[in-house]
Amino acid sequence: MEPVTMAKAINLSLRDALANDDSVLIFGEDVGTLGGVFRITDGLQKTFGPERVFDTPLAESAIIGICIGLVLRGFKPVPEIQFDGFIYPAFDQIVSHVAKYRNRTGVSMPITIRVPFGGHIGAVEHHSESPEAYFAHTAGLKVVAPATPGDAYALLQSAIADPDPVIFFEPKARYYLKEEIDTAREVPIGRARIAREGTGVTVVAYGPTVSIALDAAKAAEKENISLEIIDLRSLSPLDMPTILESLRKTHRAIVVHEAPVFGGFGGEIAARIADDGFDLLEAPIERIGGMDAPYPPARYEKLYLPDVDRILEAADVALAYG
Amino acid sequence: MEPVTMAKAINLSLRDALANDDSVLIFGEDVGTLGGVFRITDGLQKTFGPERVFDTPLAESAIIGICIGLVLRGFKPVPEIQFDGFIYPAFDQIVSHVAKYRNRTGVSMPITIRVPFGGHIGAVEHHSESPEAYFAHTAGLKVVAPATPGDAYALLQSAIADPDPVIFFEPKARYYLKEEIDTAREVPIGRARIAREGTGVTVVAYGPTVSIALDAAKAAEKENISLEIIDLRSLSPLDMPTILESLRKTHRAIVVHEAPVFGGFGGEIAARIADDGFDLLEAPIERIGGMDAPYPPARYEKLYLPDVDRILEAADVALAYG
Amino acid sequence: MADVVQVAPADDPVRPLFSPAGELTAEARATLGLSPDALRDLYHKMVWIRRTDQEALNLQRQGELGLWGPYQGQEAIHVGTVAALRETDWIFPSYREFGMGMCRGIDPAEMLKLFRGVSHGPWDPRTYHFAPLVIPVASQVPHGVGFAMGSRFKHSDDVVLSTFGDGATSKGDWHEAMNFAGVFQAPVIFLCQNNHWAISVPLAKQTAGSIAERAQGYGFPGIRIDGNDVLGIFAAIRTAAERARRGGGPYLIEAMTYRMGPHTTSDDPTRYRTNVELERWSAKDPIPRFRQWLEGQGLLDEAALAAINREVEAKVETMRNRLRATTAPAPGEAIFGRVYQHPSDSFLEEREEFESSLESN
Amino acid sequence: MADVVQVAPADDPVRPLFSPAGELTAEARATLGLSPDALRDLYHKMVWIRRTDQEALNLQRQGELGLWGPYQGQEAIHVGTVAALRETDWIFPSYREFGMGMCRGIDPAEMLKLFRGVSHGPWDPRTYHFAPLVIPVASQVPHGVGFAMGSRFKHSDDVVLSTFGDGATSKGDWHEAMNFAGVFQAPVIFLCQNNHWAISVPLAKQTAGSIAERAQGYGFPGIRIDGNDVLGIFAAIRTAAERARRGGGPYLIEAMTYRMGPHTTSDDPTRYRTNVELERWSAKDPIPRFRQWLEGQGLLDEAALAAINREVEAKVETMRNRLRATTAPAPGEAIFGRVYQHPSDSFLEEREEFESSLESN
Ligand SMILES: Cc1ncc(C[n+]2csc(CCOP(=O)(O)OP(=O)(O)O)c2C)c(N)n1
Ligand SMILES: Cc1ncc(C[n+]2csc(CCOP(=O)(O)OP(=O)(O)O)c2C)c(N)n1
Ligand SMILES: [Mg+2]
Ligand SMILES: [Mg+2]
Repeated sequence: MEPVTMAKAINLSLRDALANDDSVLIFGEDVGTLGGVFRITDGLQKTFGPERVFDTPLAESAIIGICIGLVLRGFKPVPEIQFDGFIYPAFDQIVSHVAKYRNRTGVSMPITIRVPFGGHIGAVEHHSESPEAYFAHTAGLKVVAPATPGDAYALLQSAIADPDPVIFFEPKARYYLKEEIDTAREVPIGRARIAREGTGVTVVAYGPTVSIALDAAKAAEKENISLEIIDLRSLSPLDMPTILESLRKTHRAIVVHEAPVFGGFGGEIAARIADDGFDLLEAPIERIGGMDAPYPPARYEKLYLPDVDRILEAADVALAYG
Repeated sequence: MEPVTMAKAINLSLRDALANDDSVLIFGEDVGTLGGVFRITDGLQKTFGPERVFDTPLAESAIIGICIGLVLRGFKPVPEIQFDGFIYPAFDQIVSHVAKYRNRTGVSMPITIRVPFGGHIGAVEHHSESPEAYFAHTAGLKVVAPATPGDAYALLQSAIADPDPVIFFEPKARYYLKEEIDTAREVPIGRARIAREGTGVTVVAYGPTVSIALDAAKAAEKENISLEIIDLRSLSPLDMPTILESLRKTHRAIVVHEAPVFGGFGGEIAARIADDGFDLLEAPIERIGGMDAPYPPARYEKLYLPDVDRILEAADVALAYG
Repeated sequence: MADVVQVAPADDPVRPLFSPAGELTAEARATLGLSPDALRDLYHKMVWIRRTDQEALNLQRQGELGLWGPYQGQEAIHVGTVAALRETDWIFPSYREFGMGMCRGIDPAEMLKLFRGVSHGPWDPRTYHFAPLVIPVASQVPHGVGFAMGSRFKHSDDVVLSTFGDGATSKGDWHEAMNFAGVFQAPVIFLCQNNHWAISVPLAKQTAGSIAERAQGYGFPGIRIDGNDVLGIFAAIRTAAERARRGGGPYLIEAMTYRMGPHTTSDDPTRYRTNVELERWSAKDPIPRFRQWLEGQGLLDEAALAAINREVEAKVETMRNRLRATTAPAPGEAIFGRVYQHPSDSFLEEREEFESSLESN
Repeated sequence: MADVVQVAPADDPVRPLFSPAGELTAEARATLGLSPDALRDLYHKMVWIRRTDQEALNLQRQGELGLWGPYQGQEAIHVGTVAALRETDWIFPSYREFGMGMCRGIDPAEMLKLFRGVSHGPWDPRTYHFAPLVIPVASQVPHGVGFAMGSRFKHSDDVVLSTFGDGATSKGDWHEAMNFAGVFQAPVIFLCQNNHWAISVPLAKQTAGSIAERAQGYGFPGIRIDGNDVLGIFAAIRTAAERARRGGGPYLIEAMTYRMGPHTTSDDPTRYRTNVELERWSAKDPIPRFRQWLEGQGLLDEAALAAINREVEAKVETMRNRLRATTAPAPGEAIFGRVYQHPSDSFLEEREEFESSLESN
């Protein structure tokens, strides 16, 4: 297969899901005629018709709320939230219902909520949020974030096939990453991958920060520093065995995400490493993330977000420790 | 002064705020005529009239949304959200506006959102949530939770006087805790307190888990185990100096909250201790919290929530470590 | 501008059945087509669910239930609604529709587990086409609309009954759901049980407008009717449901009634309302009203009444006994058992640890 | 039932000014009391904000702005609205009201900082009584209502103008805010700029009902009017504002207009709409329409037109130069400077670390 962008890989994954399972429905703001503001749903309405791929009124809470009823009626809804910053109006439906409905009734809730997330796209306010920690903390949900086109394809297949609700975070700044993908490869939810092997320091990343971590690893190599990059793929459940396995080699860890560090999901990762890996750790875990301030105007986003330099510095500190 | 309950202490604090500052407004569902479902606002409408203490329609997003306009018009809103589980519909207004409006405009946002939170009250679903991690992770907010009547009085005074937005979590299961209070004592936001001195293990708690931690300390004493109990009072900002100070004595820490552990605020605390206190720590930090499942039916809440036994076990493990 | 002016559909078969004041017309009442048995059954069910409500109050006082939310005064709505629907039509209730659930055949002793604090949802919604009681106000309204949209996609003629209180109409979710229903022409009947109070907040402080009239703004009709007349409810719901089945789209029914009891057993209504109001509404109590009507029609005599009361007492007795005998699931199952269909290893480990810690204590 | 039936207030001074189709009547137009200068100024402002819109589009293409959201076609609303209000009346805009901000006296070069990516809100709302542009759709509507409630509490006769698009009316926040306004009789004018599109979603898919008619459901009047007639907008807003000042409560104005450009510079409207529609609306373009009217009244001749164009070009030139010369705050200030009035020590430390890391690089 030709190399495809992540945007295209997600489009293909949706297309295959629609083709293989009549109960899959795709809807949201501008996903039909327009094919989505990022063209992720491009052409799907044309192929599958307006009863399976449709535009909704502008109302995120209802977009998620109707999913519950659609599931009870036998559908598998795959709604899109247009941007990360517009998932908040749907927070109650997600936390009070999507996450809890099975616990309440015994009825499984195969709902996959797609959310383009993260910064680095030069956008205005509310278009560059990283709200994953809110959902990872919400029992009843599964939360995933692919970093590559191939994983995006496969992970979305797993999410849609999963009988439980999944928040599917798409690193929108990586929509144009390209690679050849193998649509037969399976990526189960809950399994991290080693994006690059290394021996010096473990770098835990997900979504948009994976490629930054990989860039850092390349740069570090020149200084004879070896970084092992873990791409979590799944935040909840979290694949601790893979992280600890890496730690057994490196004894040092860095966690990188775009969200502000304070109270962010990096805290969970670091706390778990520091607990389960207490005897393995030879240096404090550095958490690298957005500043503890609201996402800034676009001009400043590069300074606000993690970058290669901050990872390299953290690696130096970790390696020099003790 | 006679000993007063926490409920009464909060009532007094609101009363004093209304009396001392004409710009303070109190509103929410059932806070006026009824005086609140927990009677926290009892009698306030009678004293201050229905333009300063008033009932609103049943709409949490608007209850928070109007605060922005009221602030621009010169008021200091102190809205009540009736129960923890009903703050989610207001999530967008809190995260997208209350937290970010000053950053956007330069106009300070003195808004204090009161939220009774936590379990142990034998209630039906959605009445026992501990959503503090969602807000602690939101830059632009301050998040506090008193554990005693005196602190509730004083911390609420600080919150209302603060020019920045504060989420004020009230441990509703402790509304009937009683003590003498000193209304002249000041409790600044951002300052933890040592609720009980000890030397063996540091237990970090806040809100409803402080008294459980204190009970555990009493029980531990009988076994010659000395627990130092830190009552955070303020989650964001977090008083790390006080925690580290304690750790210098104990070298061991336990974190206790009611929220599910996974992705909870305990992760931030543990990650920070494991980082700033890396060389002090002699045992892994145990996090004790609610199970990683939605809040269960009332019959099961005692088993779901932290209790004295789980704290004691964790202390044993920490002390036996290494 | 005329190019975009839209008006509520002219097709409104419900309105002709009612007087402008919302009373079922004598003519419509005479042509409902309900058999004497069916009419008596409506009465029987109203008595049954009221007695059950009273019993639940007692059980709460005795500590058998943690909480109870009485629906006294709203029985005509509960009973008339279920009777007017097909069994395969789904009902999406709020939290006060215990009586509706009973009419749908759910064992009240099982349902009470919710208020006993042993289950968040003690029945399978798919068995009874009765969604769980939902506590966050108005949040269930989009669920029903989603179901109804799905019915359309499946070309099914099942309709949805979505019910909520007057307070619920202030919520954003209510509005979003109403608007979706209009846009997607979803076969859903919205039933507002306007009982004049949302805990302590009276209708006049809840909204300055008319709830029924709001329907027009969403492109479908609405009507305000007497909610204490079981036959009026029956007629309105059945007619609106038939219209929806035919593809006529949504309908909003605002049924005016009164919450005769406290909001829940935690509430003290003497703090915010007067007895005068209660007395005024007692005069419109749906049960004696319907009894008198049945008696007037010669459909109910003393013997029949006594038989109904005996039967109801027996059912209530059974419920009480069954409730006391109901079992609660084991803690591990209750806390962890239904969260995920495909739980992760770490989740299962947490459950195991939890269960073994219980054993060791 | 009659005890609770509420109807929209009979007091509606706006409706008599308009034909049923939403056109300002000739009589009302003749009695607006605007001087020739004031009328010419309306025209001048419309030309100015349109030229500025075009220039911003250019600047975006040149890379000077990250994004631009054109308001071409909606100038009558922007200009007429501000002219009809007092300076102390607050405006709570959505994100497309750049022209309103200009009419309120905010330097467009400063305002453009938002679209240039150097500021989230480059003016102090208190200086211009003009709240920040707000991006989450409809989320600003409760803000305006809160302000208006506060005006009432302060016994001030300042009113609030809350504006939003057709898409915004689907959001829960819009509904909750409308309902609050009705209950608290807040002095607020709701102005829906119904430009027929919400990105790619046409009005008919946004709602099946009438937006203007929804007002009744909240207990106040609403009207749908021609949004491309600056004098109609002026008359409606001024009259509704006077009513609100007198304590008459909220009013909803649905102004029918058309978004002639793309949603933003990121959008490609050819994917979802036809040129035919655009051409139809071009015929109703508010600027030539008003020019013809002014010419017909003998209030505008070639010389005056040329003078206006010259003046506008000069202003646009100034804006362009000023924009290129505007400075951006230092990163530490931009990221951390306005988050808290009372930042914590740890927050200040983070800022310091950030700033010193910048210096060291
Ligand atoms: C979102 C939300 N906010 C607040 C509450 C607390 N609460 C429970 S019932 C109720 C009043 C509901 O009134 P109404 O909709 O009229 O229904 P009724 O109780 O009269 O049947 C309130 C405020 C809640 N359950 N959900
Ligand atoms: C809550 C929210 N959801 C989605 C978006 C993305 N979005 C921006 S504008 C827009 C359409 C708004 O349409 P309308 O209200 O008619 O205003 P217009 O753009 O026509 O002026 C959408 C969907 C947003 N900004 N906020
Ligand atoms: Mg009610
Ligand atoms: Mg629009």
